[in-house]
Amino acid sequence: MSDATANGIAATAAERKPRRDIGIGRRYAAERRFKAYGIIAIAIGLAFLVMLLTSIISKGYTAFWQTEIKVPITFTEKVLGTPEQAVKSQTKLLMANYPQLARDGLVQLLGISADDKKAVSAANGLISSGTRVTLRDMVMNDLSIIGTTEDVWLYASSELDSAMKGQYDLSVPENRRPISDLQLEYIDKLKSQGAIEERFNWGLFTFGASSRAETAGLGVAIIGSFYMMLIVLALALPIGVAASIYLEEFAPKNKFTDLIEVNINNLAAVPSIVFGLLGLAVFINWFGLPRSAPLVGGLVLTLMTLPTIIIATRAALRAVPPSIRWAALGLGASRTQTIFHHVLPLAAPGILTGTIIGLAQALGETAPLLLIGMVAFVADYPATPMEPATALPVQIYMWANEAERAFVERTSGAIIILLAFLAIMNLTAIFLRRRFERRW
Amino acid sequence: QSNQQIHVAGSSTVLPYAQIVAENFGETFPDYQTPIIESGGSSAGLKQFCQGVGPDTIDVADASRSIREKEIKACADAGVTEISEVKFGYDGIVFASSASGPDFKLTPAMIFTAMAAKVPQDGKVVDNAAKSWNEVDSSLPDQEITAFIPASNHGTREVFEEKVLKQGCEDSGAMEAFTKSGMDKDAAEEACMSVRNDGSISEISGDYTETLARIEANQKAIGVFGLAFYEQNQDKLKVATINDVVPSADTIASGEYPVSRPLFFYVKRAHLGVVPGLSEYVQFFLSEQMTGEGSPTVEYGLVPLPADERDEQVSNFENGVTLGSKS
Amino acid sequence: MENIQATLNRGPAVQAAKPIKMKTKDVTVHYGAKQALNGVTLNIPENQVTALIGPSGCGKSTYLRCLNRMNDTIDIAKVGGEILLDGEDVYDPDIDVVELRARVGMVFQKPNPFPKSIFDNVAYGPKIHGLARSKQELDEIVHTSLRRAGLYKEVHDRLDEPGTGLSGGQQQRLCIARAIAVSPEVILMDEPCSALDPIATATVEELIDELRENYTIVIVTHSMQQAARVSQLTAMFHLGDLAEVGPTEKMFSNPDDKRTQDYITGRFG
Amino acid sequence: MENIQATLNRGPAVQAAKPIKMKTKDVTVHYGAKQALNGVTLNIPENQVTALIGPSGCGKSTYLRCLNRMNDTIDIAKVGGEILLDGEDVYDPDIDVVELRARVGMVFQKPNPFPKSIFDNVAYGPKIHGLARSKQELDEIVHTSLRRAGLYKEVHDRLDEPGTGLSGGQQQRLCIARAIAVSPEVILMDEPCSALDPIATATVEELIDELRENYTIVIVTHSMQQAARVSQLTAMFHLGDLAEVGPTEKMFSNPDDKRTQDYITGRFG
Amino acid sequence: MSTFTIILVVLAIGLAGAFLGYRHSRALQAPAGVKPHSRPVYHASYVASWAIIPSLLLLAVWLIASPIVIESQVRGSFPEGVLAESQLTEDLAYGIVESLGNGLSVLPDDERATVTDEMPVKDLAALLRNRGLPVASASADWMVPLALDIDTMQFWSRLAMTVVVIALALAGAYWGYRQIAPRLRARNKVEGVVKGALIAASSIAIMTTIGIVFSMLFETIDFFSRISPAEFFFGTVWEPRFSAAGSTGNAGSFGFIPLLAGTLYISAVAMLIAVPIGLFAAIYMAEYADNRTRSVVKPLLEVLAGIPTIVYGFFALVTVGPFLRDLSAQISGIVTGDYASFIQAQSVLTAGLVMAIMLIPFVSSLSDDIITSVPQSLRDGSLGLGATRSETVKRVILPAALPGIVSALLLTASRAIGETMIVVLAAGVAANLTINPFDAMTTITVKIVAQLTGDLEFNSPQTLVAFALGMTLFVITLCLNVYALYIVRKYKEQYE
Ligand SMILES: Nc1ncnc2c1ncn2[C@@H]1O[C@H](COP(=O)(O)OP(=O)(O)OP(=O)(O)O)[C@@H](O)[C@H]1O
Ligand SMILES: Nc1ncnc2c1ncn2[C@@H]1O[C@H](COP(=O)(O)OP(=O)(O)OP(=O)(O)O)[C@@H](O)[C@H]1O
Ligand SMILES: [Mg+2]
Ligand SMILES: [Mg+2]
Repeated sequence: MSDATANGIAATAAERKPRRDIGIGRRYAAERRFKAYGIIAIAIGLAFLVMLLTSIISKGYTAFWQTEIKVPITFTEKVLGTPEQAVKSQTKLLMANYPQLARDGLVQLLGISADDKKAVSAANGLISSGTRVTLRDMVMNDLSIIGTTEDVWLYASSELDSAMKGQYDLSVPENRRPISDLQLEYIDKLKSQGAIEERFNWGLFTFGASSRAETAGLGVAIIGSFYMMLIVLALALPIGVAASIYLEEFAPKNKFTDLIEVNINNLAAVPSIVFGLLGLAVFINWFGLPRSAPLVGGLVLTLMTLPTIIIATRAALRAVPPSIRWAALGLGASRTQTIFHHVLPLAAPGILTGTIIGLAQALGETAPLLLIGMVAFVADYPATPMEPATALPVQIYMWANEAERAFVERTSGAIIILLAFLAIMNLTAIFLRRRFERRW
Repeated sequence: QSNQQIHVAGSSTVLPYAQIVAENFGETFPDYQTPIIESGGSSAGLKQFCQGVGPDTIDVADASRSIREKEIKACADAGVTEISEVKFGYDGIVFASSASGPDFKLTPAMIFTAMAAKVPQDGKVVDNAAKSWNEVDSSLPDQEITAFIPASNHGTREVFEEKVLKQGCEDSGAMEAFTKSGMDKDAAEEACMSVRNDGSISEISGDYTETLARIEANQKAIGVFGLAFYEQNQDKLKVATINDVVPSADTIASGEYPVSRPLFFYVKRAHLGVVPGLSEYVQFFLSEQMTGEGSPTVEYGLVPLPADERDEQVSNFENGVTLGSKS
Repeated sequence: MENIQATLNRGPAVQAAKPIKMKTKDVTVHYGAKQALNGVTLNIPENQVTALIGPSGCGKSTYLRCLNRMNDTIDIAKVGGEILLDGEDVYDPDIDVVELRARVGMVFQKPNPFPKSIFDNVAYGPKIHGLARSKQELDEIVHTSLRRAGLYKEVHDRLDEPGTGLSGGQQQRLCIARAIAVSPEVILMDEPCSALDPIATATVEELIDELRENYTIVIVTHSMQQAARVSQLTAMFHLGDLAEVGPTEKMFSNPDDKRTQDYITGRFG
Repeated sequence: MENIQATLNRGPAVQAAKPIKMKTKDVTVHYGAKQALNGVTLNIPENQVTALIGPSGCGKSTYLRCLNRMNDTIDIAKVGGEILLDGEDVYDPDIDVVELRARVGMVFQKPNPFPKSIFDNVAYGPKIHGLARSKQELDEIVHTSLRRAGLYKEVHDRLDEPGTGLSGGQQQRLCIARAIAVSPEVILMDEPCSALDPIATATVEELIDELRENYTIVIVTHSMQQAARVSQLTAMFHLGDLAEVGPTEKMFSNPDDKRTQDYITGRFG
Repeated sequence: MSTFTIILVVLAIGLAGAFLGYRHSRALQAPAGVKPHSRPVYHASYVASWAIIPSLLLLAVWLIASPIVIESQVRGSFPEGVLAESQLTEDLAYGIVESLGNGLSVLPDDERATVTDEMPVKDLAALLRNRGLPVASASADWMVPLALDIDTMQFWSRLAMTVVVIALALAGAYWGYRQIAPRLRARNKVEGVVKGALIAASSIAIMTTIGIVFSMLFETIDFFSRISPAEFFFGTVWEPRFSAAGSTGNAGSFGFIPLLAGTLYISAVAMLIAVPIGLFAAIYMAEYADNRTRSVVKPLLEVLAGIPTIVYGFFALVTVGPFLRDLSAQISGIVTGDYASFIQAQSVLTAGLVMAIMLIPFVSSLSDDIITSVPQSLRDGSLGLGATRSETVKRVILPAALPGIVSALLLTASRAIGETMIVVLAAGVAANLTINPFDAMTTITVKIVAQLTGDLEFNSPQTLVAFALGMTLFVITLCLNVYALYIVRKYKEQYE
């Protein structure tokens, strides 16, 4: 820089042409501001995401644990009848007073007198009334158990569970909380005996709907959602792609295609509950398909997702350079061949994005299901998509409206599971997208 | 197959009870599948119920209000002529505020004076200007009036209007003042039941969970809840007395506590022999074991029918008393 | 003019009276309301290279695209007149356009390899037309085509790498290999060298010269030199009209039409 | 060689010892791990046209893009060495790239008018740099620029029509007008004529010749003729190296470097 | 054979036909005389289409028709007078008979053999119960023969269906096979089939629209026969009463204006917040961020679109609403000294803000794609003139990307208009007509849901209004979309 010639040149240049003031400082400030806006925008989005996720997870992670009590159960013939009787008629065995077995066991464990009504009922309040089914299944599976005594892990009642997880304000007077001081005392006692434990809550994934929080699970909802997603995927993806292909590649530009185009855009704006009305009127009342069935839910959600998939797919198809089409056509490939051999594979990543957004929307939707009977209490697993089932968002919605404290954490727990579903779907999509993109 | 399984639809207020009964029904009668209980509102439930008779239609409609004449007619038009109305208990409606706040001892008159859109003042009808509860009555705490009441699509709203606002309107003498100021009877009644619209009273169309969340967000507010919901959340809520009566299953059943509403379900008699287990289900619902004292539904918060009234419901059902034949 | 003359002298001698491969008569094309060709009548001789020259927008590409009905892909394009390939009307409704395009192949201005491997690029045409009965035969076709396009030596050890990874000139030769792999009778080329550097251009030109033995070639070019070097027949377009057509030698030495003269004596390059 | 000689003789005489506008010393560019330029040292004289030639992929565009730091926009590009504009290091962190690019303008291979009106296309630069104080002044700048780019006559009655609606040659001239509207000191052109037909090319070449009076011009071209016609200094690149640089006349008549010789005596066009 | 098996068999026939067709076609190609029009694959697909499509269509028709035929047969042979004796309607009786009949097919053969016309229904019921099939108590002895009839008819129908469908598949395959000839334009025909399928797929959008209109039309008409359209469309008060019971018989007011205003206002506020945030995020990702950042941030933001809206609703209710209220109290405290909040906990602002969070990814992801696809040459052109990046974005990229961004925004606005749960929990359900963004307002969709799922009388105007609202919203968005299409077209024509 310091050599004379360079300076000389600079000098002559300066003489000849004065430096212009092009407002550099001001423009750079604008540039920095603009960039900062971008960062702020992303930060806002991510901050909200973090806030939402933390609040969901901090509220919901406890739902994956469930308190259980180890109770020595004596399967007395007094209550169950003899195995011989049971072989003859199962009625007695089915109708037997199983809760009594559990109560007796617990009373014995706690060492309280069976005559102390108050104490017994307090103790009884600690175990779930769902034990009937647990114990019955044990006996029905193995009649030889009758007459023996066995340690059984029983579900604690939801009140005990919530108390263990610190979800009750124990400072309020006894009569204003669902768990009494006596019961708290028992809990301590059980704790000291090591007979109470928080165990992983498999039931959350396997049980059907129940009015008792401790035996309420997402089993039916997961199956229902799974069926519906399968139907949506099997119908919406091919139909959406086919419709997009027709509109982008074949359709002449005329009033009819304009009509379809406007229609598709408009369907994207239709409130989802209106699709429920459509499902009720057309699929249930007209076609006579069964209520509460994932089949109908899947069809309704298919119609709801179609616009999203079509809009995304058309954009992806449009982005494939025309030169690829010409190349194939110029070789004597037919239009159909051109599309299926070259255009679709190139558009695949974009189509995937659209499909995932659509599926995510469908996976989280409740309103349309309300009218076709899928917002329902369904205890039994559906064998086919024609049988009643619910869906994940429905279970979330229903649990959110439950009064019991134990359902609050389960609501968040269910949301976590739903988000996990979403995450899996997204990851699959990202993975597939990568594969498609990486190949070339 | 839908005609193998009992299919119920209707009110979300009834849903928890129906759910408990259905679950126990499934456990007690292993022969039958657990009934499906849809929630979607009394309106949607009855609409489906009145869709017609046949395997594709629902068997029972839950409702938190009684069926209306026009609905019965619509039912009949679609061939649903024989309907059994079953009343199985009451839903207590309570006023509750945050557990950390002061106590409220309310009367319908106070509630009316605090919440009505227009109140009489010195013989004139003016916009309600009360800002704090102790302006309404000096026995009440000095706390801003903020309340969450059910929206007008809710069955509870009707009870609230009829048994609280209208009652309060009469008690406080406002009704008289309204008529004196030149309104006719209808207009006066209307005025009694219209709620102020200045932001201090908010309507809730969702469930009580929402009301609870709102009260937690605004500790000064008072909200309307079902008794069951309140009982499950006593550590967070403090209930208000009405006419010095503390709401509880007992006081409501005895009629001492004035604000409650009956809960119903409607049975399509035509399906009785057709859907396996339907009549067992109805009887099970009305059994001591399910809706009597100490039963799980009552534990949950249902105000049970007195035993004799329950027996009457059972016998009405068994004797085939239908909506038409009753009146 | 000297340099053109020099080029012409190096060009192959024009052989007289080749049979006619394609005949076009009064071809008109409208894009919507706009007429792009106003009746072009031209015969394309077999096994020769016909060059189309003319200023931008005069309709060269449009004419070229009529020959294998690529204009069908443009909704608003309407073609009139008669175009015969071996005496058959290519716009006859009975003619199958796919079959036609297999017989009349096309190479575009911008190299447009498929985003597939080099092998698949070339194998695509034979595959859809079922030209190979076995893997070997297919291999055979691909290798021959690549060899004829002068690309084989450069890519033989990476046939399964993506065709889009080649250099511009290689890509263009790949496109030519792809076109000849379906054994067309006619190859249309729309400014095949405009994106290439001189060395790549030279390779392609040599290739065209060789291909002439077996194929009928129609080429659009902006480069007078190129037309002079590779073609035997030159057609000059102007504003949608065929201004003049004649043996290349004559066109560049002694054009009849004033417009041709103006055009080729303008500065060129 | 005769024809190149012919062209050269028509070209303007090279004036000796022009001051140096830009100096580059040992310029290297890496794209990620790949080195695209291996140390290029070259002085660009003021008010002359410098042509960069060389086979495809040799780094001409890369070098050109170093001169106004357009390489900054490519994440993986790393530039080393020294580049001076009027003695100032353009890669000095204190140097402002916006100002630099306002002083060193660029025209690209493919005409890239903005999707705006013709007027707005040209007015864009002056507007962002605040060169006009009033509407009149802006009008003045736009009209002058269009006039200097030889486009005014063709478009003066439709300045508010979209620039994308012009023909290729017009679009390229519009881009040149757009570049000169900000009164740069240097104009870089990357194959400005490769998409144009001969007549449009001729117009642009004439324009370059005129612009030389006021601007320093660096042009990349594939056409030997074009280099010969318009430039006074020619630099030959090869595989990332500067193979040879010298007065155009000498380069085409008597190149020192074997590679240059091979390149320009190859078939060209 | 079960329907599924039949379908499998038909597919197998199609496949076999395809295989034979392929071989035949290849054999045709051998003699080099005439070049076959289509490749063997197309001949194969041609044969397969002939084998599969007609037979599956027939199968579908049969499956729909046969229960109807059987039902009318059986109903026709109900014994005289039996229905009068029981409480049953014909429908219900048939339902029982049908489930008995279906039950019969579940019985194992030996038990099935014991069932005769004379068997009392009691015994049959016992048999079925053992198989886990509860039987209606209203079943009567006369139903047993009919149930047997049904069972037999179903058996024969199924047998006939199996035979006919498979025969048709074979015939189709044969016909298709026979057609194979060098000059057969198999490819064109197969592609015709494909194209037909494509057209059918795209007409589903239209059928959905028809279905939506159809499912709301009658109730809408019913509503307008009770409430005058003028009152609905121009009314400024929305206050339907719970019901007319006991009181004045007044159904309340059904003014549409406050709902429309609320819908537009809340959506507008949401868009006003979401669009800048989303666009800036998109611009940053597309123009400034490196690839790694982008590939992480983009999917993360997309998660926001997947969170169930009820979560957003509670977020608004529990966190955002109270925060804004308290904030406003602080502000007014500082400014006026009176700590009264001017923002209500439920407000247009709260709803707009929270909805905007949900909408961010719609704007950001879609716009990011669109901005990225703006050709690099435009960017270079602008930068080469000495524009800063932000100037380039503002003046060149965004205008060039505008049509795409507009359609992304349309989709976003659609989402905003259709959203329910967030509005319910964040802005409340009070249908106020106000311009104060700090007040509560509500939207059309909220009211549709509320009126449909409440405890109202189902054939009263209070419920029917939901249909009218749905229909009106549908028409409004349709008009907006037509207008948007027109605008986008115009813009495109100008600059392409
Ligand atoms: N798809 C199209 N739609 C409308 N007009 C078109 C279309 N394609 C070409 N044209 C018009 O038809 C005329 C002839 O165009 P064509 O592309 O055939 O010219 P060309 O001679 O190939 O020019 P170039 O040398 O620039 O490629 C031009 O005026 C052009 O604007
Ligand atoms: N963005 C980039 N990323 C990676 N490599 C690049 C990039 N741009 C150019 N290169 C590589 O750098 C080398 C020089 O490229 P450059 O574009 O400068 O060549 P060129 O001489 O302009 O060629 P052409 O005549 O084809 O334009 C080439 O090998 C090219 O592949
Ligand atoms: Mg062209
Ligand atoms: Mg280059």
